[in-house]
Amino acid sequence: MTQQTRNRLIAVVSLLVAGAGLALVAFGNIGENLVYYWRPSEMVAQGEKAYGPTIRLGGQVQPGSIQWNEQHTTLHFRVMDDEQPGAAAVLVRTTEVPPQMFRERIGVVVEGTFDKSQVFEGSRLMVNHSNEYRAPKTDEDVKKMFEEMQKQEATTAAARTP
Amino acid sequence: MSDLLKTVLQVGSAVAALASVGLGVWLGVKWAPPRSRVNARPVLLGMAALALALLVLGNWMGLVWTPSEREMGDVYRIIYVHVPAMWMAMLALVVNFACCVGYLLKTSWKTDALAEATAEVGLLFGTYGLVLGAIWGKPTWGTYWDWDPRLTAMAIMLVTYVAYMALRRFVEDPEKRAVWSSVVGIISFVNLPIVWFSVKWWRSLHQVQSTPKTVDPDMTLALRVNAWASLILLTLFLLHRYRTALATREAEVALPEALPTDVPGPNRASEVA
Amino acid sequence: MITALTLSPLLAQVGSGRIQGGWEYIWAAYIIAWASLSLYALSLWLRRPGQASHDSKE
Amino acid sequence: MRGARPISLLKTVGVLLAKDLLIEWRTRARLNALIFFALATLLLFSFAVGPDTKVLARNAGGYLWLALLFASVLALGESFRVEQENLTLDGLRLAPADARAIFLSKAMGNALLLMLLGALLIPVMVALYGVTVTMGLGSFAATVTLGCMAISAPGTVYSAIASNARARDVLLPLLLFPLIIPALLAAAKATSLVLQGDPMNQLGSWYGLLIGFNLIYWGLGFLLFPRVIED
Repeated sequence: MTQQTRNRLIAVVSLLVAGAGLALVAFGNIGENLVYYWRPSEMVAQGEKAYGPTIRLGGQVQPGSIQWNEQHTTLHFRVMDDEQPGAAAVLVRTTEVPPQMFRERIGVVVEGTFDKSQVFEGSRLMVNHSNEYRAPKTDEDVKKMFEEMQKQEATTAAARTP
Repeated sequence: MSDLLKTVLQVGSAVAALASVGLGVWLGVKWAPPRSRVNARPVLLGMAALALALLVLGNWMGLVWTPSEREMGDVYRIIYVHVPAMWMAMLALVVNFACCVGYLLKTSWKTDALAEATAEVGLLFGTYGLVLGAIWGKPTWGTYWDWDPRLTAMAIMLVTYVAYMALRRFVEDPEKRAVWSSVVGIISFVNLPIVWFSVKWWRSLHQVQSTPKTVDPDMTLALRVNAWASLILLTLFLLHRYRTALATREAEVALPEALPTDVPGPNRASEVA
Repeated sequence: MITALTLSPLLAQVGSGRIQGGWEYIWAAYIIAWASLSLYALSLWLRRPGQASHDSKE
Repeated sequence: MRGARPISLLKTVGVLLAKDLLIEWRTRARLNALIFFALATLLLFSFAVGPDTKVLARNAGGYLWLALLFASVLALGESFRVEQENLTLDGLRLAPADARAIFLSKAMGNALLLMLLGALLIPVMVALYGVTVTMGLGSFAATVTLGCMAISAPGTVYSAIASNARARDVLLPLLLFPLIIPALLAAAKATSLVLQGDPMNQLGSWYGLLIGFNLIYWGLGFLLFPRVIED
């Protein structure tokens, strides 16, 4: 083996080592565990160990679980793993005003703390958007929807301003 | 807008952009050396006009012509500037990586100049793309910034390329600068695949990449027109920056007192000319 | 920007799941994009291979 | 290298590493200064944060790694300055020592130095910040080893570059800090988990991340370093 082939071999091997590193970061199941947010089932499964530290909880908003108290601007809702019946869900309480996209079934990430009372105190509420971009059904629908909303806005605003 | 017109728009903008890239490469070879005899002015002005026209058209389509989105309402229109910017940044940095590897394999001032150009232009697109993303994040996610994997990786990558540009400023000897910045460029590039795939590998706030399947056809068309316009702009920027870098290099190598004495200056100069 | 007046209609719609308005964000984004591109183009023009250094050599 | 029978790479690394460690041992004053600097950094954090021991204990991992990072900039900068003062780097290259052997020995030397520093800082941190250690010494050792190696591999490449450039004291942190943020983050998180317990079994994943970064940086550094110090 000449010096040059040996050098090339060493170069290839070191590249492979670097590639292996990247592959490990990519596919080493790191993402499974070292997560940006916990799903409700994962958090609940931790039991008492999840009480206390600030964590992010991510999932979907359970349909029919949104309770919005306008006077105290407190929001209660349940975050569930997925749409399957019987999926784990956690009750979240927050005084944050949610982003406008907040609705049933939307993906959310809540930052906050969990404790014995099994209520997740959210200090920050973020909404996740999917990679789908769709136009509303028809333009007419949108117009009607907007008009209705504006009417509603006007009445609520009028009611609130003394 | 009729289907025929849409097809024309789609194909036309793509052809215009790809032809511009071709023209840009050709100009890069013929016109970029500063003393070249090629009069590039008409071609350049034509490309600039085309880019501007496509950009205005694309922005008009994005702001006016396309319908609002089901959930995001009008705010989603930021996609037409955010996404092309990020694509162009990635593209420029990939070219930068190729140049860095190329320079280490075969020394050439042209590769070095192109590496300098791509890093700077990539940084430009990446930075304003990141700012646009943050602006988009406020109404949709409810926050300008969060340390999710995508955003974090992107921010880190941009800072590494800022460091790359700083390194280029701090080293006077052009040969050492070229070699070292190639090394740094290669190491910095490790972040790029991580940025791109972070949304697939890890849970994040940022959604995964959209495909034409997940985006309505009209929106896809508008996005494409914007992207092709950005591609022409990218080509123009790279071309000009490359020309500047090459001229600087030439001036540096032509002045022997600017160099350490042990570097063979003359044959370098002849290689460039 | 977010005063009680603008906030109250917002509060009424919690759960609507649709963003309304927000044109200020869009304008900001488009202006920043155009400004970055044109400022960079300007800087490229200012840095163009200089006539000054070129002439001095010839 | 040309013609001469190639000396085994590992052997060269061993010789060079022994040389570097010997220099380090003989100039203990510098080592002491480094240790003192890192300790002072730890102390400064506790002053900056104030007397709130809870905050200190919670962020202890982060502070430890910041102190190590700042110290590493000094150590890395020194590691090539030593060679430059007496032009030994040129001598080594003429020896002929494989440039890759120089990289391995320097990176290992720096990693060892940082690990030593880490070993000294940890008891001080435990005492100073009043943290309780939930997990064993083994996890501590693994964290410090992986983290220091992740700093030292790119650090060695970049300090070789920076030591020859203008404004080298600015350039090294500028190049190094952004690059090793992920490694630093992983190391700091892992340390926090070692200190406070690991409720979600994340430690292994942080180690995985650190190992991945180590492989990338050591591989690339090994590959590219010869081009950095060539003339």
